[in-house]
Amino acid sequence: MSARAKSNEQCFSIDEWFVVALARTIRDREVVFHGFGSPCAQVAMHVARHSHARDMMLVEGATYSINPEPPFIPPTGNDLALEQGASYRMRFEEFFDAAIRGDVDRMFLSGGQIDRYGNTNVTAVGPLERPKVKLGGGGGGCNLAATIGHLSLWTTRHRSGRTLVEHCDFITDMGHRTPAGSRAELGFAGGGPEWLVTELGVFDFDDGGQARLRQLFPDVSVDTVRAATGFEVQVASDLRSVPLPSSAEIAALRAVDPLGVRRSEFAPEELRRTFSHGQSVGCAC
Amino acid sequence: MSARAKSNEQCFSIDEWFVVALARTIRDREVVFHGFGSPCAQVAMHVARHSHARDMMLVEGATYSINPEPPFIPPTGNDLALEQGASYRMRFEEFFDAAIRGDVDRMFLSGGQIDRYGNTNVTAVGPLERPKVKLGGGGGGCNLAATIGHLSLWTTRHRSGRTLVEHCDFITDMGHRTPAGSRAELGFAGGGPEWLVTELGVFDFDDGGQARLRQLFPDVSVDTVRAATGFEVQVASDLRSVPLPSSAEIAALRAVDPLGVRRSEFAPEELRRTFSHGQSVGCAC
Amino acid sequence: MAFHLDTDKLVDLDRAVRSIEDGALVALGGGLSARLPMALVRELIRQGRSGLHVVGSAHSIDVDVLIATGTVTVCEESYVGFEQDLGLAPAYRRAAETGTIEVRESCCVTILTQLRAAEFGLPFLPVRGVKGSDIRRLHPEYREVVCPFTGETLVAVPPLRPDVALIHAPLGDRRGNLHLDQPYVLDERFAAASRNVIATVERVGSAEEVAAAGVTIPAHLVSAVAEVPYGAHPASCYPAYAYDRAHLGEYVRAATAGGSELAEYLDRYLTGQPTEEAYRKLVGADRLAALGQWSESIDAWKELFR
Amino acid sequence: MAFHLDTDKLVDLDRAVRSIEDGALVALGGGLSARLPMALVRELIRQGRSGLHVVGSAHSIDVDVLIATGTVTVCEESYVGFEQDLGLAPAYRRAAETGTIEVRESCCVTILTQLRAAEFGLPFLPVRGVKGSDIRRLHPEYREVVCPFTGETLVAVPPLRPDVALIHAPLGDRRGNLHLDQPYVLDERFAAASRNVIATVERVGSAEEVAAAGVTIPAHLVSAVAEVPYGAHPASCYPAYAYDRAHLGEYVRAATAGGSELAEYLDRYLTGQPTEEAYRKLVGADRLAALGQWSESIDAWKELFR
Repeated sequence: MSARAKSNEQCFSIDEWFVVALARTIRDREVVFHGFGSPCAQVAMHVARHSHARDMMLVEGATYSINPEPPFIPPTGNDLALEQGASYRMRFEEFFDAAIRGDVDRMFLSGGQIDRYGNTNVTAVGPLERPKVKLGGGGGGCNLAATIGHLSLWTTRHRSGRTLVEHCDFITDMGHRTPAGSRAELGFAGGGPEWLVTELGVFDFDDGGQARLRQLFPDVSVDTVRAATGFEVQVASDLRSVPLPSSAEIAALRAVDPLGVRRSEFAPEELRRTFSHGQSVGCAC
Repeated sequence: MSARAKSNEQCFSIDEWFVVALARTIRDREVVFHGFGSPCAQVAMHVARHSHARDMMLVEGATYSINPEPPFIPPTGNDLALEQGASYRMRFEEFFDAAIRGDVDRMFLSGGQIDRYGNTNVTAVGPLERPKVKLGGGGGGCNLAATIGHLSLWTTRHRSGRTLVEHCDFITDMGHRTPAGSRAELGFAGGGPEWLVTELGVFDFDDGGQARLRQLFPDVSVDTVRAATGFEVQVASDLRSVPLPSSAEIAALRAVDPLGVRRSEFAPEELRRTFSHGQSVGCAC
Repeated sequence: MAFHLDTDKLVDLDRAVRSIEDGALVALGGGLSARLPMALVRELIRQGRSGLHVVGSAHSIDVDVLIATGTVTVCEESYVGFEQDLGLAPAYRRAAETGTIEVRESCCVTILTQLRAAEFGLPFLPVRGVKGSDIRRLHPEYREVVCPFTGETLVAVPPLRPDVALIHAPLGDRRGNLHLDQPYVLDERFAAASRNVIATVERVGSAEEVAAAGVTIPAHLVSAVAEVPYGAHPASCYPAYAYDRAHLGEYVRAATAGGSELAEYLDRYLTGQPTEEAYRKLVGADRLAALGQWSESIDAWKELFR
Repeated sequence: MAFHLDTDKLVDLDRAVRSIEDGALVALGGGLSARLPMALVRELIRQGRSGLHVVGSAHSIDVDVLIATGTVTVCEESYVGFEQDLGLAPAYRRAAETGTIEVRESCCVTILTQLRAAEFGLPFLPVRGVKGSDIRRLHPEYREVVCPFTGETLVAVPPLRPDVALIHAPLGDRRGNLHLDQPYVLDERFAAASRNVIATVERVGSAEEVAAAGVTIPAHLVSAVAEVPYGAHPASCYPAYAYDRAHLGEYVRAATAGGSELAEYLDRYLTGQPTEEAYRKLVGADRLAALGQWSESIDAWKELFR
C-alpha cells in the first residue's frame, strides 16, 4: 500500500463511517442478509466479512449467493458481479425458507418511515387509498422481519425530519410492537430490531422495545437528533461518540465499493461531512 | 429382423400378453407413472410408448426420469439404466407435486389384496397389531391415488384366491369407496380405478365403482375367475377374449425387457401359459 | 397446469402473445433489472392488451412500462422500483397515488407460499409474518387458520395460479425446455403454478445443447417459445449481456416527467416499433454489443455501471 | 437446523457416528437400493446404537439390517423391501409381525409434506389423500384442518425434524458441500429439515471440483463428512458402481432363514468387521471393482443384473 493510500485512509467521509457503523452491528459467525436496493447495508456486510466477522455467512440480497467476492458492488442488486467467487448460490425459496425457519441471524432493513418501535414503512406515505408518496414496497421483509434473529435498521435520511416518525402511516415490516400486538403476542421467534443506525447517530432498543440513542457522530448534537426525530428521543446514560472506523475497515470498504454506490443513499449535503482519525470533524484532506 | 425372430413373435407367453393388456390401458398423450417394484407396469409403459401411445409422457417409478430409453429394465427401480436417454429428470417432489395437483393422468397400482372397489392393501395381511404378513408398504400411493386422473390396477396373483378379496384387511390406497366414503365425498379429484388387469382377465369398474369382468384370457373360464375371487363377480354383457397382442407390441416388449424382469411377478406355473396368433391357447413354439 | 406435451412449441413473438387475454393474471419472471421478459412486455403493449393483473417479486421497468401504457389494472408485486440508483418507479407511483391501478402489494414469502399452494395442489397454505404487517390490509382475501398442534393462529392464503407466466431465458429448445442461470428468482415456481408459460429465449438450441447446459424449466410446463435476441433489454440477461443502465435512466427521466416526455419515450421505443427487430435497430447494434462486453475485463464491466 | 459454519468438517466415520444418540430420529438418504448410507448404517451397528426411530421413503437393506440387529424401535418408512426381485424385507417383516418394532408406515407425500413443514418453519401443513387410507390409523398424531376458503377438511400433519440425516454422496469437500447425481430422492429435503446432516462421500475433492460438479447439498446444512469408498455398498452409487445384487440376495436368504444363518451374516459382514476397510477387504477388491464395470458396455452392465 502506498504512503498516499495509507494517508487517505486517515481521512473518510460520512458514508464510509456510516457503513462501518452498520458493519459493526454484525457479530462473527452470524448468517446475515440485506434486502435489495440497500447499498449501505450491502457494502457493510462485505466490510464486516473482511474485518471483524471473517466467519460470518454473507447472503447477497437479490442473488442469494453466499460469501461472494464481487469485483465491485454494482448499482443494481441482481447482477452477476454479486455472484463472483460465491461458495454457493441459493435458490430464492432456499433462502426464504431458511430465514422463515430461523436459520438467518440478522437482516438489514430500512424504511421511508421508521417509528420508535422499529416498525418500518416502505409501502406508502400518507393515506393508503390515496398516498402522498407510493414507495417501492417491502420485497420479502414483512415475513422475514418476523423470524430472522435480529434486525439492523438504518436510514440515511434522519435529518430530513420525515423519516423517524411518531407513527408509520403504514407498517410494512414489524419492529417490536404494532397495534396488532408485541412479537411475543404474535408468536414471532425473531428478536426484532437490535440497532438503528442513522447519519446522525446510533440507537439501540430498550427492554420495552423503544429506540434509545447510544452514540452520536461527533459533528451532531443531541438537540439536532431531537429536532430531526418525530418521537421523543430517549438518550442512554452512557451516550458516546460513534467509534472511529479502523484503517482496515476503510480500506476494505473502498476495495469492495469502488463505484461508491453506497453514496447514492445520502443527500448531497451530507456527503460533504468528512472526518479523520486525528481530528474528529472537518477533515481537510 | 430375421425370419426366426419374426416367427417368434407369433408365439408369446402369459407375462407378455399380460403386459400388453396393461399397456393398452394407456391412452396416447397421457402422463403415466408406475410405482417401484412393478416390473409388469414398468415394461407396459415402455411398450405403450413404442406402439399406440407414442406421445405419452412416461415417468419412471423411482428415478422420475421422463421418456427414457433404457437399454434394459433392471431388477431394481432406482437404477441409472432407467435414466438413459431421458428428456428430463424430475426431482422427487417435482413429480409428487405434479401428481397431487392433478397433472398426472394415470398410475399403475397393485396390491397384496384388492377389493371390488379397487381399494388396495400393500401394508399388512391379517390384524394390524399382529399381522400375518407384513407387506412392504405403499410408497407414495396413498396420496397419489386420491388425485391422479385414472388408476390401472393389476395383479398377477388372482388365481391364488387370496388377492381379490371381499374386504382388504388394510386399505393403503383408496379405490372408489372406502368405509370413510366415496371419492366425491372425500373431495378427491382423481377418477380412481379404471381397469383391473389380472392373469385371468380384465375388469373395468361400473358406475357404482365396482369391478366388472370385461375380458378373459382364452384359457380361462368365468368359473375359474369366480373361484379365484373373494367378492361376487359381475360379468359384463359383452364379455370377450382379451385382444391379442400385436407383433409390434411383442417386439417392443422383448426389446425393452431382455432380462425378463416382468416374469418375476408370476408364479412359475403361470409362466407355462403360452399362446400364438394362429391358435389362442397352448402354443408349441 | 396440465402438462404441455406438444413436441414443437416454437412460434413467433406475435403469436405467442396473442394467446394472452385482456384481464389475464400474468406472472412476470426475472427480478429487479435482470432477465425481465421485456420483449413479451413490449409485444403486450404493441397488441394493446389491457386489464392485466400482474404478480411477481421485485420488479422494475417491466411493471412500470406496463402501467405507463395503461395495460395494468391490478399490481400484486412485492416491490416496483429502480433501487437506490434510479429511485422510485414513476408510473407505478403516479398510478398508485392517483388511484388508476389497484395496488395489492404483497410480500415475496407470501407470493411464494401462494404459488406453492397451487404447485402442491392445496386449497390454502399458512404464513406467519403477515400478522404484524399492514400488508394484510391490502389483502382482504386472506383468512386465518389455527394450527391444530400448537394453537397458533396463522394467516391462511389461497393458491395463486397465474393464467400465464412470462419468462425470458438465455437458451431453450423447440420442445420448450429452458435453461436459466441463477438466480432463478420465482421463475421455477411460476412455471409450475401457472396454467401456461410463454417463454422467449436469446437463442434456440438443440435439445442436446439445452440438456448439457441444464434444463431449469422442463418442456412439459411450457406452452410456447419464441426466439428473441436481447429479449430482456434493457434488463440484463447474463451471460449474454449486462443491463442497460443508461436506457433505464432515460426511461425513468421520461416517466418521471410524464406527459409528452413519457409519450415520446413510449412512442419511440414501444408503439413506434412494430417488431423487436425494429426495436433492436433503434437501440443500436453497437450499444447492444457493448452490453455484452462485460466479460472482457473487470474494468469493462465496471464501465457499464458508471 | 441452524447453519453449520465450520470450515473443516472432515472426520473419520467412527467419530461422525459417535455423535448420534440412542433413540435418535434418523432420516436415511437414498432410496430402494441406490445411494443408501450403508457405511453409516454399519457403523451405527458396530457402535451398538439402539432405540432409533428411522424415517424415509422407500428403502431396503439399510432399514432391514438395522432392524435385524435390534437397532430400531420405530420404523416410519413408506416402504421397506427388495421389490419384486428379492421380495419382502425379512427382518422388517418378522419384527412387524412379532411386534418387536413399532411400524408407523407412512406415505412418501406425507413425509415430504412433514419435512417441508420443518423446512418452511411452519407448525403444520395439510395433506389430502390420507383421508381415504388406513395409513391414518397408524398415525394418531395427525389432526384435521378445515380450509378457510373451500371448507374442505384436510389432514394436518406436524413438522418432521430428524435429529440427523445420514447421506451418502459420490463427491464432497471438506467444508461439507455435497454433489449428488439424480435421483436425489428426499436427500435435499432431509438436509434442510434435519438438525444435523452426517455425510459419507466416495471421495473428498477440492471445493472447486465439487462446485464444478454442482453442489446439491450446501455445506451450511452439513455437520460432518467422512470419506468412505464404497460407502453405499451393497447399494449402488453411480457413477462409481452399480448395486451388488448377489450380495443383496445373500442377505435376503440369510435374513429370511433367521436364527444362526442371519447371525452368521451379521457377524461376517458387520459386527465381525471393525472397520469399513475390513468390510471392503472381506467383500473383495475384485468384486467391488466388477460393480464399477457397468459403464464399459451395455452387456457388461446387464451382466451385473442377471
